[in-house]
Amino acid sequence: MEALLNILSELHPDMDFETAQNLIDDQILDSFDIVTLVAEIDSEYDVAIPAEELIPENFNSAQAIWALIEKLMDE
Amino acid sequence: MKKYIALLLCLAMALSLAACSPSENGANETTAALPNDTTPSQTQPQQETTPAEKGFTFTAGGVEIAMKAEASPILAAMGEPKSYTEETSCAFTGLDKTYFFGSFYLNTYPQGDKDHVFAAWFADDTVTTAEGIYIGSTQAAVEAAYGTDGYNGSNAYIINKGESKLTIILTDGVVSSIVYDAVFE
Amino acid sequence: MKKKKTFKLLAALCLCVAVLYLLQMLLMPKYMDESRDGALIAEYYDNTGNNDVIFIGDCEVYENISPITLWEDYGITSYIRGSPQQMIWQSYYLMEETFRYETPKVVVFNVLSMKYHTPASAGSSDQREAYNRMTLDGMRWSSSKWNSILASMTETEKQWQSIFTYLFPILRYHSRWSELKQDDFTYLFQKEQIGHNGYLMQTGIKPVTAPHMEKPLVDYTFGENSYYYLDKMVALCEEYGVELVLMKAPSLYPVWWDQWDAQMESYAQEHGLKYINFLELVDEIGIDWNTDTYDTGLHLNVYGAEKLASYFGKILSEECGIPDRRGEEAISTLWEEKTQAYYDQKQALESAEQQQGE
Amino acid sequence: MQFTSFGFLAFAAALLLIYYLIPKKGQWMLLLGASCLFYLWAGTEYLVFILITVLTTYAATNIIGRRLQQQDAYIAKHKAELSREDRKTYKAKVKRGNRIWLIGCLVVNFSVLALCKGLLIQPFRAMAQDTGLDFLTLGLPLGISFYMFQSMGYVIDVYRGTVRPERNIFRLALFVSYFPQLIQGPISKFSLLAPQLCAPHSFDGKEVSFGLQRMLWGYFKKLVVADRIAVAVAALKGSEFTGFGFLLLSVFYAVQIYADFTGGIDITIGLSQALGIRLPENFIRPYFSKNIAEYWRRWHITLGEWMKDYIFYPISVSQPMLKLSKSARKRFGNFGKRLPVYVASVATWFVTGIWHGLTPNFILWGMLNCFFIVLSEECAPLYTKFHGKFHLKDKAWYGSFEILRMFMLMNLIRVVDLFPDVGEYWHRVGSLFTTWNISLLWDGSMMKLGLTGLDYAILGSALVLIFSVSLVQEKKGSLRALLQTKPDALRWALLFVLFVAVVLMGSYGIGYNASNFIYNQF
Repeated sequence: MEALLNILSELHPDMDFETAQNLIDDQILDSFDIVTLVAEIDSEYDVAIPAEELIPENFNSAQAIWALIEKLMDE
Repeated sequence: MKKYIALLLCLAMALSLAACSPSENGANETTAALPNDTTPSQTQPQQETTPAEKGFTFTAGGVEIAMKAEASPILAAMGEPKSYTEETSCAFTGLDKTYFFGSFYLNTYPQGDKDHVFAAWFADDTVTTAEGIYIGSTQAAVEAAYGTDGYNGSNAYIINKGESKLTIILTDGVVSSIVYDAVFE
Repeated sequence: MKKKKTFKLLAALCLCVAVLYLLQMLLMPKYMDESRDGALIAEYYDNTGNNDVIFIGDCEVYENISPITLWEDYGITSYIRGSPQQMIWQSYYLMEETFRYETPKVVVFNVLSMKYHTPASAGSSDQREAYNRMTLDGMRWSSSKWNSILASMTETEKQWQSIFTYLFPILRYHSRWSELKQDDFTYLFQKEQIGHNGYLMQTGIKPVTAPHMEKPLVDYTFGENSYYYLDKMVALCEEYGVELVLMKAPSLYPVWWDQWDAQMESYAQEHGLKYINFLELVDEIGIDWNTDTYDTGLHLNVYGAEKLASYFGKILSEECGIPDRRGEEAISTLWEEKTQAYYDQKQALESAEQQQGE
Repeated sequence: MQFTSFGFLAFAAALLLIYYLIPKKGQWMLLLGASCLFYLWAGTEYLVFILITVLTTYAATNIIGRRLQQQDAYIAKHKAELSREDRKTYKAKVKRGNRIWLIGCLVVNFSVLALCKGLLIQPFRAMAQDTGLDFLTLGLPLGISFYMFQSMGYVIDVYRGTVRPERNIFRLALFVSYFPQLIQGPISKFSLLAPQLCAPHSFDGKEVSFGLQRMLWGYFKKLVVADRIAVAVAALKGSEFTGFGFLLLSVFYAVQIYADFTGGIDITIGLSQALGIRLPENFIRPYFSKNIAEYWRRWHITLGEWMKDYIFYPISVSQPMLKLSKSARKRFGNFGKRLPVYVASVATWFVTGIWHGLTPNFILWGMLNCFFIVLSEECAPLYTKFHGKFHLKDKAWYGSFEILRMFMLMNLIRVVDLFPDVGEYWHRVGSLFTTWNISLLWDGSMMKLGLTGLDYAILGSALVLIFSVSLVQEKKGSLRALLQTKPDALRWALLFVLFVAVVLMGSYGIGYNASNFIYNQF
């Protein structure tokens, strides 16, 4: 979780990702950010996020992203 | 008057739509063409444009007579017609004029401020088509000159070329009429 | 509460429809000043009943025969149901419609339109469509009108699904609002009578100067569709017990080819009909091509039309047994009014003509 | 059948009436019947293409669906004895099989699409004409680009396991062929559209009224604006219009395409709403965008979403791309990190380009869009610096400037649609810098484009109206909802005036030409 927050704040230094709940709906993360994020997560956690998981619900908050990572690690 | 109506309608339309006249002709032709970008399903292929083929002609009084050609040089060369009539034009605004020069008839239509050849037909055997057919030619001669494609199966050959249509009518196996028409889309 | 709302809704709808209807009336051409021929078809409905002879056809009837002369000379009551370049199917459906209003003794059909067997064969599509309007828009609604529209539509019209524009002419004339003239307001509700029992008067004179020239045709046989409607006319007249007379008006052009004449001759013989080609009777009628045409032989002027009516009336009363109704008081009064209006217009036109000449 | 034909209106009116009169169970069948009729109207020979898509989609999705079901059943049954690794290998095996079906289906369908599109261009066009396939060269089967993408999106969703396959082939056929969106989209997602299509719908006066209002607005845009300005767009394509004339063309084209496309979508969405079916929005006032990324989030949204979900993401997060990302990062630093995104962007815009047409100008169009997107992304730090220094963003006019800048840029990119000859396009673009013929605005040239002064006045007024409405929508949301709060009489009056405006000022029908009515011969 710590590492994830680091990655996120690297993308948008001025955002408080711990509380933000509408990252996609408020257009804070665009598709370019998502892809970068996926690459970072892949190298950090060794988890490949498949394209079908790239839906707003999975990326609206840091918690949601973390839940996705855990789910994929679990599989 | 027009202005008043426009003004009235303008007022009536609280939505500040000005009242104006739609263009009469052009607009309708293009309504079918939706932009490619939005609607690929409507994409129309580019039309190949072939250069206009030269139509059928014949020569009289030293001038070559072609359909849709300007009439004045022909009329100048032919001199005084034996007979002349005019009538209000049907498909065009203005006068249709018909001239009779003894050997053939010439029919013109107005376009812009000039008359153009609309049709011509032979009256006797002193004029021949550019391909050498005249009133009195045999069916075999017609086929030698124009082939058999235009044969209607009974009494005539109808051949299109460029912006012209040539009609050769036979009676008892011999050419009895030769008619040139201008072809419009 | 709910009732009130429904009422309001209905009232609003009625208001909208009324406004649209008014707009439609305003936008439709009035044919009072220009293209007056377009007004003729609609005038019939004020003159129904008691017409012993009905003429049906194109301008060769409504420009060439004067019903007033028929009345004056023979006491024949007649009406002309004609419109510009009226196609044979339009003539058929007008005949059908006329029989809903009255059953005449004789119907006279002018056969020139046999030469057009489809809407496309009658020339440029735009122009054809305009003529369709002049014939069809004036008709009252009935199955005849509907069928006539379906038979008349040109390819362009079909493509535009123009049937809807006949149902709601505002869709046809919607863009005319920028061209409205005083006439459109003057005649919004009430139009003037343009014709004299369907006859459109012309007093000008433009003599025939040279024989009309027309190019020969490949095939002189009338089209199947033309015969189809002619057959229907014959059958319809039989059904109603009406005598059908075929005529060819003495107009010099479009050329009435001998081959066409022969076909009509034999058709008439076959069906036991009277066919009169007035072109062959020009001398007997007394038509003088120097004075009796207003457009070098395409149509007769009023002087020619009176001569033709005078000649034709004799045939109608003697051979077809059309009665002289000058003794019937009600009819007499009515026709005297018509006669008065006829001469008033004739005089007005003549003096206008004279002024122009000076 | 065009939306602007009388026949379509009659068709839609009849459908609406029957739709709410018949038992609700039959509504979806009625829609299917109507869609078939609509398609048949366009030409019977094209029916075979949509049938291919329905059948292959049905087969592929149901086979994949069953295999996924079997997989789940197997795993559930053997849960105890399977290790995590076993489960993974088993799933991967099933997925490999599924992939074959997926790819098979995609290949068949996209081949059909490619064939249909390919036959429109030379030299294939000539070949088709020689081999008796010439009916295919007349135009594309109705809506093929739209229903094809919508269906393939659904197949991929089934493959991904995000939706369950539809077992009833007729319901699937309705999803593929639903006629209001057949002509120009939007491209709907199965999970959103299909359940609505088959659900029963009771008559809801407000929904129907809102739907009809939206249709009316669509007709206004299409008939009064798009079809009127079309003549001028065609005229401005003429070779004599360089320099400012070209700029004018790009603006006119922007007006035409906006009015035409959004008007058509309004009709589609409005009719659907009247039928109780909500379709996704395809446009959110795109010309108010301030940058190109925003523009593409607001223009032709459903296509953009499709491209993102099925092309952009899959490519950019694929294993090879992730590897590329890692290695590029080592070598090029931050730019390397973004490399996969750019590769995916190029691919996405290439596909978007050829989706519009298989001619070079559409590919160029896609690449130009891609170029500017990448450019703005790469320059982002520069902008931040710039704005940090000058604080232009605080100025009131700056927002408008950004919008105008975006509008003109997109116009110049978009107008390449009109030039199949790419060289001609560049020539015109070049002339912008060399030819300063702004005088054509007043030297009479404008009157030679087929529009009269009155036409320009109508267009101008209509655009002011559309602009004002957009502004209200941008600031206050739905205008229809806003109007709903006003007195009935006012609302009715406004709608009626709009209706009359469409009837009187629309460019439709044969057109009244008084000279035709002048009696001249018979």
